Amino acid sequence: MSLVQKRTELSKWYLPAIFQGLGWTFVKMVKNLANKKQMITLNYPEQKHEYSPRFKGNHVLTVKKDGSIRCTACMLCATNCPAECITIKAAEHEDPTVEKFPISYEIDMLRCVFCGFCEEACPVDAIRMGPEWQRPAVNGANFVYDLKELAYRPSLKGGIVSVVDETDRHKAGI
Amino acid sequence: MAEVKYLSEHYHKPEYRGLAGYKANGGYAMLEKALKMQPQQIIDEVKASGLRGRGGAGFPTGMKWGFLPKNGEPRYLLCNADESEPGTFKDRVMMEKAPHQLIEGMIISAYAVGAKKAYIYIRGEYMGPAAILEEAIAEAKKAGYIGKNILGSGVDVELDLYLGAGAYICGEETGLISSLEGFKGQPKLKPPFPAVQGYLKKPTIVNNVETLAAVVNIIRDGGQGYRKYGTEKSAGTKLFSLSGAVQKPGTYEVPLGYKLMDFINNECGGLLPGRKLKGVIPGGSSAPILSAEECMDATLDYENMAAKGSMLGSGAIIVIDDSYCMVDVLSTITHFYHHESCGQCTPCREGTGWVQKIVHGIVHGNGKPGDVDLLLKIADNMKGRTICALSDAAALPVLSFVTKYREEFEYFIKEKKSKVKGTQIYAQLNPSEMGAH
Amino acid sequence: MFQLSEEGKAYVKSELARYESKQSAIIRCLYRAQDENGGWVSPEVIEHLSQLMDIPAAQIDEVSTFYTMFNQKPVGKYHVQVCCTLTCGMLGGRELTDAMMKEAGCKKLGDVSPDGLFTFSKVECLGSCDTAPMLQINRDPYTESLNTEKGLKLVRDLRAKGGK
Amino acid sequence: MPESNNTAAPATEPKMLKMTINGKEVEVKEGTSIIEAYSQHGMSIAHYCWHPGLSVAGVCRLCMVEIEGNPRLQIACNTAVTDGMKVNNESEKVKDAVKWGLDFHLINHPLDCPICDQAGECGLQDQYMAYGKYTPEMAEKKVKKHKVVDLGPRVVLDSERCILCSRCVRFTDEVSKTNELGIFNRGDRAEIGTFEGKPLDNNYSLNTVDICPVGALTSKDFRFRQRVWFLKEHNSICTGCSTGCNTRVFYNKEGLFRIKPRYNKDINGYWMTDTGRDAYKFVNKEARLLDARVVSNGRGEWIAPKLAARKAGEALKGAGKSVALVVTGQYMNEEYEALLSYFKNEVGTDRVFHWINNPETFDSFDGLLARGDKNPNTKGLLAEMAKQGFTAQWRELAEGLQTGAIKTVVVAGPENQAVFPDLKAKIMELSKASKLVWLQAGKNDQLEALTGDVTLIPLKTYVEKTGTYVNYAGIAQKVHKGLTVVPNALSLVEVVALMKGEELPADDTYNQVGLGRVHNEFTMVRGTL
Repeated sequence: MSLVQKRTELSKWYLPAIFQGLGWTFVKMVKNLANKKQMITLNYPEQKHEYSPRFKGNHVLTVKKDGSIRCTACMLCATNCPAECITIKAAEHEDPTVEKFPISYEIDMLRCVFCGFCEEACPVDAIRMGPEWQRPAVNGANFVYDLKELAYRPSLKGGIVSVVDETDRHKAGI
Repeated sequence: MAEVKYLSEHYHKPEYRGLAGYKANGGYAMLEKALKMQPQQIIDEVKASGLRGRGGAGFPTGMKWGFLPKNGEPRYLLCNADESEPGTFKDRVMMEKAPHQLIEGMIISAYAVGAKKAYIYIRGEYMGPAAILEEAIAEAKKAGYIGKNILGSGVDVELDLYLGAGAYICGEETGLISSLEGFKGQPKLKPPFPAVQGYLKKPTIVNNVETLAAVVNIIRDGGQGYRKYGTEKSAGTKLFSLSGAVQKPGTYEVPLGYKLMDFINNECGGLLPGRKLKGVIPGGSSAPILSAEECMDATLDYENMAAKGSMLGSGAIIVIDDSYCMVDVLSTITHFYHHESCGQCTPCREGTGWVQKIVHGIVHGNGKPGDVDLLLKIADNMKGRTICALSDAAALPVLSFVTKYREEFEYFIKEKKSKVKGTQIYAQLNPSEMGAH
Repeated sequence: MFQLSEEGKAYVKSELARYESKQSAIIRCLYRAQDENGGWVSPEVIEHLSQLMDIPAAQIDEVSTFYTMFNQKPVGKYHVQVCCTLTCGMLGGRELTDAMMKEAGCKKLGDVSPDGLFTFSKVECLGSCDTAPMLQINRDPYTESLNTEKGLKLVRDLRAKGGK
Repeated sequence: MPESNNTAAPATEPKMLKMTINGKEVEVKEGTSIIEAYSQHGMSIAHYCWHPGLSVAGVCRLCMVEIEGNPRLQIACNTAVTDGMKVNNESEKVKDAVKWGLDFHLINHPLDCPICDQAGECGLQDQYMAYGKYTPEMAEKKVKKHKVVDLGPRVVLDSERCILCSRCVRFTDEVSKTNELGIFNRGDRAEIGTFEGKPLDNNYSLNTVDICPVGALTSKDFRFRQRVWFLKEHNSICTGCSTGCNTRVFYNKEGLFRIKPRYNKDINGYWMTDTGRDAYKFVNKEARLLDARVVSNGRGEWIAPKLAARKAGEALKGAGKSVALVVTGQYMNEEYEALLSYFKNEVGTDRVFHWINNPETFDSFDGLLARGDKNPNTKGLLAEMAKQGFTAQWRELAEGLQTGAIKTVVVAGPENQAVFPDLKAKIMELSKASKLVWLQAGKNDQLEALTGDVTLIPLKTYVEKTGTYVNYAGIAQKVHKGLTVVPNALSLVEVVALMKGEELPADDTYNQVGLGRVHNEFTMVRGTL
């Protein structure tokens, strides 16, 4: 919201407004020096801002208990994605109880708007929006994350296990 | 009114099974008399007698024969000896004791409806009666009662025996016809009804063993003579198969209209000592159960049973006393229908499976509070939604058991054990684990 | 490869001509083939019948898997079928089966006992509820009015008779 | 017999019956069932086992309707219409019945939608949207059956998804008459299947995949390749053989994915052959000639097709009898008209030869749809050749090449190379000519390896151009341009115009295939810095 102030006589002289601003900054500087802990500046990268668990950062493809990819390549995330940045290629799995799995799963991070629609659309909790988001890369091509990157990158330490696991569901007979 | 030996007059004589013994006791005389009459005369006689189908539906036989179209198409007469309704064993007794009575009845009926070919469809498990019938047919053929130009009357009727292979569904008219044609015994769509287009798409009449046997006596005593037993609307006598918690279970022939309780206490020696009546299934497992109070004034005829909300059905009376747990009884019935559903129509194929799983769930102590109402809803939505009446037959016991013995079901769900002490619980069997078949 | 005996083939020929349509003979030919194949209908049996009767194999297989009296698994010499529906079930058909199975050494229904003599099946109503509980062995006439010890005695007699 | 003015309506004119469907007054022929009346008037009614091309089974029990004066709900597929019948399937009672009927279908149905190919066009999903319960009451164990059963070379079965509507069994009994499929066992253990030794392997097996309302039968060729809601549909004609079955071609930015039949009463009914369904493979980019190729004195280079056509035109102008034209029956009437009149008038040759691909099995017919003549427009070509008066026999071409009388050979080659067994031999034979101009849609390594004076010009396939095919029975069917797979391919009409030296109107490349953004181009470009 912008406050449009009437032009006063004093503001015409330009310098007083400058010094008013500098004064305000000077006051803040003295306060901070006096009380370092209150300072809101973070010394990045040693101190990082704590985001809420709901933070929507880089995607994570979850895995089953046995470590294999949980996604069944049902294309619902690719359908629901407004930026159309998910490309999946499905293939036949030799185990008849699994039947279908993604042979390639790519998200184009530069196109992704991090809206989380894919997370909502996924019926089996195969994709989630993780906490990390600061992942630099040298050129554009590296921003297209593939299956290995999304599910087994080092920071995931072997893959996040999905909450919806097929094997229990099959055993329960549902 | 008490037990009467009208059809089963000579059943106690062992020689009655052979051709000679049968003829000695007045056998095949009625055939000669019938062959001299006009076919329409015989049909009128049967109509006048008020004979109703003894297999289960109780449809007036005369009217059923009247549905046959008058075109010159060849037609068939089939005898439904499939008898797989739990609790029913009267046809087996008739076929073992008096095969020729059935043969004579069939030849007369075939002549009446103008059928050149007649088949007896007998269930696969009845190997004993089948052998007896096979032998009787051979004897009758040799004696000239079956085949071309019977007794010189110019009428020719071929009679043959067809063996089933174990399917309750083949007791249903069109299921029997499909099985006779060599396919799976799955009922056919109606319309067209069998009387118009049945076996091999030709007009077909399907009658129960007892109905056809009764035709012999109708010819002997005439339509009015047949009415000396039974009530005005349910004429004649009927063979009842008594089983369950009675002293002397067995097959008894009583006139229709006979009081149920007198029948149980007099002929069948009453309940086992120290037991109290809990309910009676009057007409085979598909008939809704009558609670103890309803049995007191029930009489064995089609109208009274219908008034009580049940059916006379195949006349299989199963007496249940207080030592039975109703949930366990229902679990065997639902298991039977789930095993016997032919799987053609979805409501019956899936509905019987669902109902069986719920009831077995209750019996094994993992029933859920909403199960009782769910059972009623499923059963209600299975009725009247399929090609044949098996879905209704599966739904009716569930509806009657759950409404009339609701507290036993709710007790079982809450307490996880039966209200009746000492009920043995058995492993849940789904049909594919029942054995070698 | 399963082959019917000569009389078997003659029987099938006569059955084919007996009824109006060829398919009607399937049930009796399956009975005959099952008896000659040691009590169960194997895919070879169906293949052989299909060639012999010139009926598509799928139709014969449909009929054999639809009806309960054609066994889909090998069975012992005595295929004991105990009725467990309604009245028989209430009057102890199920205890009888469990007791006889333990005696004959079959763990599960449909298994062949170690000595190859017995297979147990629970079947639906056999139409003899007045003499409950009762059973049928293979396709012979019924054995009726049993109780647990009569059942055990039956198993021992059969084992003695069949054991030789 | 004098013409008697019989008053009775002639036997062929069926009596029309009046009935009301959901309050709308309609008229139907006598003997139609209620469900046919519904489909004829475009009214929606839930059904699975009824199919207009098959017999009535009446087992899914969903097409319940309420008939006035009849207390019980009747199934619409088996109840015939009587005069003045009032039918309604929107009342509460019917909706509840269908809701429960659908629920009975779903209680043993597996939760396979994520991995099922039929998702998006599945009968259960559609009806669930309309009649679903949304509060499932089934908490018991579902019946477990066989998954991923190999029924035959082209069809995969999943028994758990099957709702036992018996459409496929009726299809193999009534249409393909091969009786491979049957329903085995009984009750809810029943399963569709084939007998061990006899797989589902006839030329119409993929029709069972079309008519299967659920994902029980899936096609191996299309398995997991694309989700159906990513595909667009285009009505076309199958060019696999001369029957000319009406088809629907499914495509999107990555190319064509599958072909399904489209109902046409007098040509193919509801069905289509399996070989016809492969008629999309030669249209996709990877099987196509993308650019023109000119080989002169040993050096071959890829140039723009328009330029190559103009150059070939100059070489042919007024060449007279030394030019021979070889034509296959794979093109459209309009193309033949342009091509043959150009060769007759401008080039002035009468050496036009009709290349028949399989002479021995040319007139075979399998009794249902598949014809031996594998070209969609043989009739059109023969008519055009007769009109232009070309009667050259094939041996004249061989002699001409021998004696050198024929210097240049122009070939309108096969669009669908799979049905030309003698293609290799013909290429060897025709490459003897001093100058060869080969017009073809599909890529062919042997052609590209030819030395000597060869010009290859890429052509459009049947989905990329508008024209008419004439099938074996002489029925002309118009095909419209649905998409562009190879942007700079030409149709024969365009080639002839270029050969005459005319300019082409700008071709609108709508539905362009192949430009699909597999990756974000922007990042790719920056990637090279």
